[in-house]
Amino acid sequence: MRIAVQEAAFDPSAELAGFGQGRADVGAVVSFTGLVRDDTGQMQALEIEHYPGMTERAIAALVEQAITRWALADAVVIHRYGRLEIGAPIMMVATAARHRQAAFEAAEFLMDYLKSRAPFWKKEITATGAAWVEAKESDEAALSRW
Amino acid sequence: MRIAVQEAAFDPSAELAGFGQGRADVGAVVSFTGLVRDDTGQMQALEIEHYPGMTERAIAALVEQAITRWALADAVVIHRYGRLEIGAPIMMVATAARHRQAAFEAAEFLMDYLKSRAPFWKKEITATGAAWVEAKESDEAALSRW
Amino acid sequence: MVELLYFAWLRERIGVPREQVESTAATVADLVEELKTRDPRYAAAFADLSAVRVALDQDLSDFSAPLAGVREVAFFPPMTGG
Amino acid sequence: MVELLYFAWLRERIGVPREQVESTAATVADLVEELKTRDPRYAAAFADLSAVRVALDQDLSDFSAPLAGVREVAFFPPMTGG
Repeated sequence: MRIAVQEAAFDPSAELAGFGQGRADVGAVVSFTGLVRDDTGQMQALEIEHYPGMTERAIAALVEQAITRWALADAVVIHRYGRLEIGAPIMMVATAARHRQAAFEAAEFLMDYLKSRAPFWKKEITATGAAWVEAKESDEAALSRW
Repeated sequence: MRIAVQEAAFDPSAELAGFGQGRADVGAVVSFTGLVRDDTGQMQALEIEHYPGMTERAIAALVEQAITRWALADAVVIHRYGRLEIGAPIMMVATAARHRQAAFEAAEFLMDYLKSRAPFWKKEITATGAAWVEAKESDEAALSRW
Repeated sequence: MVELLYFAWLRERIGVPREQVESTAATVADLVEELKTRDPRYAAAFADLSAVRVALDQDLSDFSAPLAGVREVAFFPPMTGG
Repeated sequence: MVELLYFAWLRERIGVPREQVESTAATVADLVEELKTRDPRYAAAFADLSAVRVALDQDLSDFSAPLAGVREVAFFPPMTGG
């Protein structure tokens, strides 16, 4: 298990090197990477604020829950804060399980909870100003399936 | 888009290097890797037979379908055949999309169809013999959700 | 002349991966019946057709499909990819 | 003495990321009412409580929660991680 909350850029593919491999009890690895998107063509960067201390606690609690519920063999969560360029990875999760359904479900569970329950706040920076990203009702609603 | 049907081993993390990154229209990348599992402790290897020609056609048709249905920005499918060691990657899919739900759904769709509609057959090799893996009803049933 | 391909345990039961046959069978089902009369190996391989899938010229098909114009017929068990 | 933390637009409206306050408020809701009477900045920040979340000692909580024994109270908008 590996959890990292960091300002530095990271390479999702490098983080996955060897993950879940070479053992008899893992049949499925799922990874998700979130990247900085620009739907308007106006964005210069994304700024992410977080709550040091609580962030790590909240993520660790989520990962423990996922490991128990889906009997994961391994799990990774990496999440950046600070200033991020368009197209850069924001965060990733990876899960290793016996079967594909467990690996997929655990990854989606982690994503849904990281969206709405980990203390991060995104701000879109444009040439003319900056705007906090509003939480989506659909993200809150997504939690009800778990 | 990249499709490979190959005997050679591959490194899922290396295949993901840069995938979906550095562009404004991708917010989500999902990858799935299937690995050789041994539930009995008796397996020596997995042997995979395939139907050269049809395999590539069937996978290409699936990937085209996924790209259209989920407006994917990019997709990868790699699938091995031949003799594979315990713990080795068998296959992977990766999807890049604007939003996480599309990336997850497209990856699960590809997996469900590769399981039951791509012409591969698995055989488990043990010290005392070999047995063809039987198709699971649950894998066939999984197709009904798409 | 049509090319027949067999995979997995169908290949093992029939004993060859592929063969060319002359047949005037109208459908896949007719072809299977014809093969079953030729040799016990085919009767064994095609004993339970619910466990057999067929592809015509590399597209999944079914036993009622016509064979006119088909060059390659493949028989195999349910697929276990992924 | 309790430590108050503010994040995102709550931090911007109140003008500081953190501060220590003396308060005898029994609950989070009482504390918020007290702050709103102190300065218009708080009134602006806490105008719509449906858009404000609270954590007590780094655990998500709610406005009816008691403050007894709590050392760190954080206010912030709905989270937008992932």
